[in-house]
Amino acid sequence: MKCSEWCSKASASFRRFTEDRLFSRLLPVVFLLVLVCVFSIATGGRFTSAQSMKVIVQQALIVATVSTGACFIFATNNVNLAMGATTVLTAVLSGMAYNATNSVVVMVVVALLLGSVIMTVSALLSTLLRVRVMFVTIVMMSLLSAVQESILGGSTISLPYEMITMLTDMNFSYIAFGSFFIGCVILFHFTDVGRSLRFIGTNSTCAEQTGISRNKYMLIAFITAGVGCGIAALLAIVRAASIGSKTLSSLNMDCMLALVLGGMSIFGGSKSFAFAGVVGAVTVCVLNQGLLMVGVSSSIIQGIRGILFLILVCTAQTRPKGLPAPEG
Amino acid sequence: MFRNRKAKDALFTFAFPLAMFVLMELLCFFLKGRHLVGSLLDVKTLVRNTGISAIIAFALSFNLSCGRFDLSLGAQRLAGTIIGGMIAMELGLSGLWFLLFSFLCGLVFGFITGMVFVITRVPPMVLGVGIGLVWECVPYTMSKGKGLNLFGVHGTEILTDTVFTIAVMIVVAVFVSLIMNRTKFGYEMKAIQGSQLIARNSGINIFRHAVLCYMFAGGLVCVAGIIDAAFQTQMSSTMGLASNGVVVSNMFAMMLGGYIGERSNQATGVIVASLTLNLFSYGLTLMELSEANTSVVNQTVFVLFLVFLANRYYFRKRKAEKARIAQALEQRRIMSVA
Amino acid sequence: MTSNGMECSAANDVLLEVKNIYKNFGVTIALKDVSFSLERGKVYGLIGENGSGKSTVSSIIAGMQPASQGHMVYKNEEWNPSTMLVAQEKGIGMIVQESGTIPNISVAENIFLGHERLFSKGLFVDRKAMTQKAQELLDSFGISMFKASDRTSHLDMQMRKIIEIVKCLYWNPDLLIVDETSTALSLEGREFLYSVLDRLRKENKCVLFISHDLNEMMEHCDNLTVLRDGVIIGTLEKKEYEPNVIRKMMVGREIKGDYYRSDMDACSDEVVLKADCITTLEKLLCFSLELHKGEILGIGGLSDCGMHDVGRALFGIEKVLDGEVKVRGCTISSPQDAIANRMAYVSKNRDTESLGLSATIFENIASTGYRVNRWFANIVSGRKENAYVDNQIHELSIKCAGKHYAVNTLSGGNKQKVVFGKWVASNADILVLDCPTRGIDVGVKASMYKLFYEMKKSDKAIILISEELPELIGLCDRVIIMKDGRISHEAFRTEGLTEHGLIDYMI
Amino acid sequence: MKKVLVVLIVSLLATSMLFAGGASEEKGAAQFKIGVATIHEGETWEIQKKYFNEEVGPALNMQFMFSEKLNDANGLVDFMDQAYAAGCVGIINFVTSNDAVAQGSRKAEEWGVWFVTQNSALNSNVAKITHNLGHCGASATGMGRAYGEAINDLVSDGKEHSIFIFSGAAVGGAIGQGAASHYYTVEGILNAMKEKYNLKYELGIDEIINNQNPGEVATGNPNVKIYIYPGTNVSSAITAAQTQLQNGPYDIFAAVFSYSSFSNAIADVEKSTGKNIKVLGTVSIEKQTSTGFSSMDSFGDSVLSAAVLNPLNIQNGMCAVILYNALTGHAEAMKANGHTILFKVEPWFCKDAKTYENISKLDNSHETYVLNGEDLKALCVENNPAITYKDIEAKLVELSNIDAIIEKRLK
Repeated sequence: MKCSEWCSKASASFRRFTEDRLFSRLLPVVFLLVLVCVFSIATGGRFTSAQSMKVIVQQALIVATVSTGACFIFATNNVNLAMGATTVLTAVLSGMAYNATNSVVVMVVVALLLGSVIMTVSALLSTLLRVRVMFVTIVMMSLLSAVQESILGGSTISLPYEMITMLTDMNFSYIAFGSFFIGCVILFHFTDVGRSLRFIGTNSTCAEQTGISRNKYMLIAFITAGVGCGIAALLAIVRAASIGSKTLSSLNMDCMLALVLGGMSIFGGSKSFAFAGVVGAVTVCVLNQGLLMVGVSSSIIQGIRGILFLILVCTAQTRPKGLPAPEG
Repeated sequence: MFRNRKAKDALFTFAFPLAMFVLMELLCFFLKGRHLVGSLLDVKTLVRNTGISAIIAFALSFNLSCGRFDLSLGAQRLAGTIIGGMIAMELGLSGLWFLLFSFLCGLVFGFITGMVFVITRVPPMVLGVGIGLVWECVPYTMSKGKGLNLFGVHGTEILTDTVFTIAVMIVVAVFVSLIMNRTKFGYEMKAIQGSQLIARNSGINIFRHAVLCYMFAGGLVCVAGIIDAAFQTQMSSTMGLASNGVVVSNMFAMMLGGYIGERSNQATGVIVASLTLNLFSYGLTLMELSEANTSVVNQTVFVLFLVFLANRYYFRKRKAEKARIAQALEQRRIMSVA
Repeated sequence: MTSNGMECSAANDVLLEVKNIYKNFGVTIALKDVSFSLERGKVYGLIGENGSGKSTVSSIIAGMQPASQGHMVYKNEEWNPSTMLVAQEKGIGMIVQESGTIPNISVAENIFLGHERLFSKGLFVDRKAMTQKAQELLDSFGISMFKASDRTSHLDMQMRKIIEIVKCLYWNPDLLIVDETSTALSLEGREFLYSVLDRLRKENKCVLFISHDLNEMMEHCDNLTVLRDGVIIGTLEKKEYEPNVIRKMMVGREIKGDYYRSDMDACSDEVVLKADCITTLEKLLCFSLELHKGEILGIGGLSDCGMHDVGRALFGIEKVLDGEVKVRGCTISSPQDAIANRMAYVSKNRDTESLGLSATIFENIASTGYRVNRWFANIVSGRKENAYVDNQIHELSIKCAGKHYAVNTLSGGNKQKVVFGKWVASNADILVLDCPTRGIDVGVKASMYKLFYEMKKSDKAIILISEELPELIGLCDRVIIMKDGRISHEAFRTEGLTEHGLIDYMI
Repeated sequence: MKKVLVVLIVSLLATSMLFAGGASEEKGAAQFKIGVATIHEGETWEIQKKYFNEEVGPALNMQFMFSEKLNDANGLVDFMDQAYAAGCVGIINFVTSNDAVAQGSRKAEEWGVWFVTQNSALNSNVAKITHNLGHCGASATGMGRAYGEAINDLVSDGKEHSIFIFSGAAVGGAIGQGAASHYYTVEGILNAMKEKYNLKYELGIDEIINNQNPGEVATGNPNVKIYIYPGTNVSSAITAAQTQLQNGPYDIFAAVFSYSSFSNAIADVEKSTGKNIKVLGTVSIEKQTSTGFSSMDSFGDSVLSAAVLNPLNIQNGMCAVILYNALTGHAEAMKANGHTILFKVEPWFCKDAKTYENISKLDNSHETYVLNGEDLKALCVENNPAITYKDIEAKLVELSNIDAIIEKRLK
């Protein structure tokens, strides 16, 4: 009797603790650090070597970029499944733009524009034409990858090595990611845009009655995410110099994984924060790398990723009393 | 008057495949100089594809009509089909057992997914990602990456038989329409669609209901899965949630089926919708459109359909508003007279 | 003779006894030491103002929520229903205020919702039998407005309410609780309800009837219990009924000096908001209204009279089809327009529409000040924002552990203060308040009234939509009573303005 | 509920760890850790993995780290990063596109690991990169010849035959985009048909193969038709194949991969039209190929009429040898004047079930491996300082004679 009382008290205080904002933001970071420690011990320190760390950073870059953009959509309590498809299609078309003009500037402009245009279409479908966001993103996911395949056929877009080397030498990837990330953090945490988005995620009716137009801010969120997709497309080009029909096919899932592992609130709203994507992307890469180094086969790694994902979702989020609402 | 309405509904229902047939037939004839359905084999192919997509559409409808989109359904299809098939193969059983074991495995995977859902109550799309990753891993590990290979396995021919496919489709359709219309489960389903809260207050166990939905969905996708695998002689064990493509591509059939089914019933609607869409893509194949272009056309039509579906009451609402405005003007006139 | 007989048998026929029930919601005390007993063969009336605790006590009996203290005895056993279903099975049914039918299924399905097993035929549910049974049930009540096989979405509010009544009656309840059902019913529907009451009385069952309509209560109840602020004021037998006495019992709270305003100050003639013959899709038809600077305009009526729609239409939430809402010459067609013209709106549904419950106090209050608190371009100054919020927390003395705590940890009154805080901070000068004091304890209420008065003094205009007449009378410069989407009466602030002077225009 | 949850998750985790434990590779005293970036999966890949782990590893003192199935250059680069971080000193790459080879070589150069690719065509752009050790893959001419042989065998009855080709990733194969082996397979078929029937293609062969849309090839002979369906989506290819086989005159079906998936569709057509359709495919030594040769269609022929065998384990073994030589400081011996070399592995042609019966016994144990540990050691410069790339080429020519191999391994 006493024991159960104690248990319930403990679980209540645990609940209160997990509902605390600081906790939800710190947990993923702590989790990441623990992972790094565990792997470092398991591999006899090889995991924390400079080369290994560099590799992790390089690998996390693309996922981190897309998921940072996706934060804006997640914050409004929506999920976009078409982020990956948008990124790859953008990469294909901007690669083609470069091959046609031989101009890096054109490529960058095309990538940024295209990413945001595709996302704008998605946003307009859901706001002006009132199709549910869930359906919009599912159908966009299929449509965009079909378009991409239709453009590519079986071939790949290859870009000249000299251009890639040049961009790599000037640290294009880090600069692009860095500026986008800083921009996003500022936009998300220090401006009225981020505040409005989070408020829409908390209660969109209330937001509307407080004069925050859902349509307008959804558009902003999607466009920001679109810019993220554009930048990620450029990073993908710089990384492999070629885009094929199956390039980055699991990007979207990786992003959702990263966001949740990074501690993003799955219901969006006020507990959202912009660096969840980065923390999560690094966590995913650390997991992949670490498990591979420990000697786990690559197929098992996916399963472990899934299980950790579920555990983290359950511990970090408040469980609703009923089943999640249809829109979720 | 009643009979008239029924006839109208029937006309509405069958107008879809008929119109599509005529359209594709004309296109085929004038562009390629051939008929859409030229032989028994064409019929067979159409029936099989319709059957598979209708069954998947039924599976989708269990969760989607309650507003849940399960991203792990494709992974469940993979896991259930491969493991069920492996068990049957291991036991040296014949065709029907493959179907049964796949169905049972599908039920199990669906059940576990449903349990995890009601225990964690994470939004279905997010949950689907996590659990889908795990489910894909299971058949991959168990089959050592080989997937299910039915090439030359005796007794699986029956699964690819046309009559058998039709029979399975009818059994599934009857099962689904019975369960949706005649059982307590079906009544609860409609109630939950209307309002989760009122349903719960009326004593409906929405959690048990959700688990059942997941379970039936899992079982059905695996039935479709094994028929598909038997025809293609294999199902490879893919990773990275690529397994979901098959399921997502049948969402159109499910949504269109729901729309057509409003005038008859959902089971008929889904079958008719699957037939319509398969006639469409079969026609596109005959016109030698590449697979990517077919997909582009298909998805574009789907987007347009979704837009239509979201705004179908717009004009009715406009009409009501206009009537109200007229009423207001009348009122103004009266007041100004007074 | 009969009454004596009844009294004699009463001792044995006590169906339910409520003993010393208390109920608190946070700091709010909804019920305080409530005790009464219900006997078979009688229709009891429970009457009182909004928030007097009628619904709370009935919902406790019906198992919707537990009491904080006290106990109940039902059929000589301790009564502690865990859910409404348990209560229903044991013979206590309740027809709730909010709609409880599902639109996309048939009438029969709604009646037997959750009890489909009754018609099990093997694995299946026998739809025909269900429909037939439901039709029989409808026939037995003489309902011919709709059939059991009709789709519920095709029926209007009144018919849906009747479905709920039938649904409840199928279980043959020994005690039927009817909570403010009659307001949704027209004459025909009411007649049906009354026939049900009579029938149950004849069958030696018991009814607990809750309504605002004094006339119908007096006519149909054998016994009236008056509740006020969670306390039973008194119980009257039928022969003691006297409308004025009852009203006095209902209203007769002591009006302390500073509870309502006592002045008779007039307001300026300047019109700040004007609704010119506005029409909405549902309720309002050619509704006109003018609001003056420094005026508190009250709008009262029954809950479905359209007064809530007025608030929504004025603020641009509900689409105005014809006519227009103008604020200082600008047309308001969306909440954005309204806010740009320094309007504010407090919704009747505070938790779902006026607050982000999982967001913090800070985030809620700051939500109106993104523009004002800008530091540079779109970047919001943390310092300004902090001051913006702190100011309100201090001014309105919001009781909280800190501004970074989620709003859902607060009590009802403090939640409402947060809503006010965000609008006061935004410096709005036209406030549309829809039931702002709903579910708020007396102390907070008083401070809010004070706040309204201060706002008036500083030349702000307030539209106060309220279901509580004393509040309107006590605070407003002018009161509009609405009925069926139209203005049925308009009264200015005078000493002689009383509740029963207004109530007649509502019904 | 919370407890249930914890139990559930812990048990899930435990089972996964169990799997993980079972699947983790044993750690011997291996010296060289090699990353294998594969594009294969399923049974084919399991057989290759077994060869790597049981034969190549012990013989050459190597330990292997396998990737999951990779799709493109991006995947390769990701895997190489991981492999490098995990301590790999060499990479065997299966991803064939030019981009992948180029990116991989550069990555290898950057990290300082050795890099060898399995491909039928050489990417000469990166031929001079030090750590790129060149390519070893199915010989393009060999594929052409084997398919020519196969077609000649199938059409030897003197009648006129039409053919349906599922060309897979052939598009762009010659310029390092699709799969080179698919490209050369189709080329071989087209050339064989051209010779046999004196066809006059309206377009050049390269143009025909690189057409991304499915369609008939203009052959100049109305009785001999050729239909090419490109793409890697097997299920849509099945539908297309079925309609064309049904409605067209096609009686030979050739698939560059996954022929078995089409078997039911073809059987249906055979039953409905009474036409005997011959099936030709590229296969490897595995159970499925035995099934193909041993099961019968409705005409009493074997389902698989003839096959071209791509001896993947020869490629695997050779790649390992090349890496080993480089790792032991003899990279130059594997190159011609510092220029990478394309080592060509000749495919085997197998015309009937009887021939296959012998072949099927090969390549499943130390005794029957075509290229076993001793062979591999003999090709190492360390053991035999005179070895150069020419010896490897010579060995590959020796291995092209399937009869001799059967003679040697199966006695």
